[in-house]
Amino acid sequence: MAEVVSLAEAVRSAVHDGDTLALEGFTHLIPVAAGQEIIRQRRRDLTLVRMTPDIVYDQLIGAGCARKLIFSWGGNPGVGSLHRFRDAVQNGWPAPLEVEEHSHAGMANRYVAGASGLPFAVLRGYAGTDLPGVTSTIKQITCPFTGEELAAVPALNPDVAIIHAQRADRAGNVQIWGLVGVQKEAVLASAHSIVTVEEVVDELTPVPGAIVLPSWAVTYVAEVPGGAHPSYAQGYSDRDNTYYQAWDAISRERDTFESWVSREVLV
Amino acid sequence: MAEVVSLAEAVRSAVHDGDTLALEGFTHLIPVAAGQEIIRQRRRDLTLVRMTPDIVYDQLIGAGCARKLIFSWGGNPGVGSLHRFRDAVQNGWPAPLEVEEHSHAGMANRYVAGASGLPFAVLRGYAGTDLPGVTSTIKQITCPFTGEELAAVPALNPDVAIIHAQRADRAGNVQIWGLVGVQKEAVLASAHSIVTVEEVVDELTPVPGAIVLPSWAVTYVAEVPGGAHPSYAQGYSDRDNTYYQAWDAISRERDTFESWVSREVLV
Amino acid sequence: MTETDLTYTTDEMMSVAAARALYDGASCFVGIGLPSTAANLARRTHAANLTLIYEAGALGAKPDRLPLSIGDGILGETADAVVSVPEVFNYWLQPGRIDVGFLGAAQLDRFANINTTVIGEYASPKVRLPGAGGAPEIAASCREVFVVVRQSRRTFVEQVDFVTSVGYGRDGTDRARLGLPGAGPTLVVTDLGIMRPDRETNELVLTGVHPGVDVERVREATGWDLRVAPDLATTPAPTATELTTLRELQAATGTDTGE
Amino acid sequence: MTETDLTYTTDEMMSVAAARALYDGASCFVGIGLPSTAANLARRTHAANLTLIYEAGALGAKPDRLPLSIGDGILGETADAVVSVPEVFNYWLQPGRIDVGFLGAAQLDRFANINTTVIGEYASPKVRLPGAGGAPEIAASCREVFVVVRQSRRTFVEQVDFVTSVGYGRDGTDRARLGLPGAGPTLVVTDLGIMRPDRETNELVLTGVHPGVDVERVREATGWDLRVAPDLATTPAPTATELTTLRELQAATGTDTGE
Repeated sequence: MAEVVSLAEAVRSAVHDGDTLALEGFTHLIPVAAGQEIIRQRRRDLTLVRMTPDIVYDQLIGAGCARKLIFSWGGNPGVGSLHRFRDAVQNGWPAPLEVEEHSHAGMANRYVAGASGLPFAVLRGYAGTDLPGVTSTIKQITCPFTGEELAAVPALNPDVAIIHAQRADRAGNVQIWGLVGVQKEAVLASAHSIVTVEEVVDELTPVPGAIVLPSWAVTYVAEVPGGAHPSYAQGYSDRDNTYYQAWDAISRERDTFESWVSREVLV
Repeated sequence: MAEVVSLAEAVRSAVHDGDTLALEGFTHLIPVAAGQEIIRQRRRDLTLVRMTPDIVYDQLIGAGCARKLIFSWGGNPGVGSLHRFRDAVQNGWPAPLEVEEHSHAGMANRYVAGASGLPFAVLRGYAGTDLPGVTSTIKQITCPFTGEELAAVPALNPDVAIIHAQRADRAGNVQIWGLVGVQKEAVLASAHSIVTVEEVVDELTPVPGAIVLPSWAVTYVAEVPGGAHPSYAQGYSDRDNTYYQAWDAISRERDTFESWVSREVLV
Repeated sequence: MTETDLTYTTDEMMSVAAARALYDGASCFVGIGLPSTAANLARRTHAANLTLIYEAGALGAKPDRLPLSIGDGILGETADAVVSVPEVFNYWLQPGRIDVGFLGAAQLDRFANINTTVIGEYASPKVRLPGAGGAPEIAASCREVFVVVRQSRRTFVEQVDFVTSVGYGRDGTDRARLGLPGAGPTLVVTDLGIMRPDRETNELVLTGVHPGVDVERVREATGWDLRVAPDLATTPAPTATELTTLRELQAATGTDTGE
Repeated sequence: MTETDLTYTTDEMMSVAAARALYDGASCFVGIGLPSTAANLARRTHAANLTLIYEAGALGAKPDRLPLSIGDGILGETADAVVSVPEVFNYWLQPGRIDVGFLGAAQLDRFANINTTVIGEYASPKVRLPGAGGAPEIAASCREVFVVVRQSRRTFVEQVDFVTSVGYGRDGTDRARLGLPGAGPTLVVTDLGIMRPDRETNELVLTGVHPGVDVERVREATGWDLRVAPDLATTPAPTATELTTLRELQAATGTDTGE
């Protein structure tokens, strides 16, 4: 059963140096506050997993928390590049960043395999691309019935999945609606999970399009209103597009980034 | 885009002798009326696919429509055995019935593979059971990353999937709620599909827990109120448990079954 | 308040004994029929926080009567979450998240293998049974498995005619060799008593008899030379609360259910 | 009613030309940025029954402004169906259900291969780009692919530095050999003109120029010796309706979007 705790306590208990973490969210419901709490608690040597690393991963990378990134698309959505990510890959600042890159289809299926307790997933993917040449976690597999060759990718099983959701009840059942992305799979694939929510309520009244993660599949729930900012939480907040644009300037140079971290996160 | 037609027309256009059909429904929303229309149109030599063949498959088998059954659990749920199914397997009446049997997990994954455009699916299943010895569509596969042995099953890709749903709009978008079973996968795995619905409405107002099959993924929609009877359609009708019990007596002997078919279906 | 009639049937004893085995806070993958009766009884007596999972897609179902089928509407309506059938098997059962798989059987053998496929030869069966359903993977993947089944020589056989779901395999040693994730059947509850696998050989051993049942009667209803535990227990008779709750559940249902 | 200013930018011409290529009734897997602009313009002009699919999980999105990101709330709110990201890729894209995949590119080569991974060497890139996203499987599985990208020598290269998504492969013959389900890129729309693959060799050939653009200008913006179709067309200028609709869409959005 999930424990309802503070975000700081959840991160302190669940996230350790050297862990593999998946902070998931597909534009919607990105667990930004949780990512910044990890920076605040100065976790190091993390392997960060995400289909669409965006500014919260740029922040984690720039702050020196990450050793490796497993991903399929890294950018500032609607704006451009992630400068801290680029600086780490191109110049090794503040630390070299190992990358393991896949396509979205591959990453989604790696989570599905992880959530399903399977060691690998099969997909039609990667054929003819240069990705298998640079990513060792892409192999071929032969259909035992038709002889067809397909791609195989290994399961993702992070130590901790971290997501943001609209609501949880006091028992720790989590309700998510709108674009739900790959969050359920990330939580089910991981050994532990932290779910930040807009609010903890007495009862989860049904909402069209909502899915529920039962309490016994979640480790920690933390109430963090606005915890997805600058992304949005459908029914609670709109996307702060200005922030995404402002991030481009903040993150472009190392010193503006560092003063931002000191000022906005490490306080 | 789905065409909204009569059930008779949908079956006439989509279902041919020798076809492989999946009439799916997991206790809830079983497309019984469509099955009886197939009996009425005297289709023959069908390969019938379903995880849980129940009385509508007993009726199709007893009426001589089926050549083969691909399934994982065949019974009269809450009552007992399917007498027509038993008579076909044990005595070849009214015709021999080939069976290809799997577990629920295997069948569900076969539909998933079919819906996903993959030739096979991988699961942890069947190990140590006698099923692989009698079912040739269960093979082993080795994980290319861990060397683990797992089960592989081939995709199911029926000619026609037939399901019952609560509602469709006039454009043919289909809305289903409550226990949704494996119906989406069955439709997406099949070349064509028929969806009978309780009602065709102007607009599909959102319902908690509902899924929508977009019109362009469906071939025919037919309005058949009560088309799931004696099973139920959440929000429209309750399960007729008495009918399931009555079926035991009707189906037990060949002559009572045959007079039932003449009287209730072939009219 | 009317006094509870403490006279009970052997089926009531069986359901009560099976219910007692479920512990509070457990997640339980429930087959319809006897397992469902026992699991719902447990949830209404000592195990209020039992999470009931039904293969039709209900996670955390809280029915106020016994479901009449595996996809009874009351399961989805009262569940914490409703998911598709593929999701139940792939995301919830397969990874080993479920504590207890609760199964019935048409035949059960000395090593707790389960047959629900055919009696007789597969190609020309004497009796064609419903088939596997969810059982093979429930038996493989749940942390442990409880079996509840009425005991007779016809059901309790030396070797099942067909291994639909693996207990410990034909010679009791298969489970480890196959690398099955769960521990397998740790408990068999019948209308006569209780059996558990021997720690060494995995052979089912009689560890308890229900009140008024003697060992000889159980052995007569068993198709192999049944071993009896040295510390054979006698099941405590159903309490008034257990009987009242079971009878209320069944009255609310209107009819008994069998798979 | 104010009169539409019929003066248009090269970007407007590009979006209009790309939109025209989409046919009514098609299903289109839409990348954010230029493809999304073109697809939404098409849906508001000649292709009202265009089904827009966004990888974040929106099937049949009907936004009344341009989405600012691939997971903009307006996509889910207006969609016929919202599904999980794994479902988009596995149930909808992979089986070849989608008519058109609409992609951008950082580099594009002679055989329409797309690079969005790195400029320079992979191990020590000059520029680290965002990566593959959904593109490799969109390029493989859609019935055909349209690419929309601004044309320059930096972007239109002889050989991409990295094949993120396959057009016709390094020598133009890979697609058939690999057994990819879709036909591949059948159309490239730029701010200067239109290219299509040669039927025999799959090399991109200039088949149209936008009004006021001459062939030499296109060749200067192309990093290989660009072939020109004998029946080179000139794209009709944007109509008043097209321009009005495009500008209204962009005004409603408040800001232009780039991936």
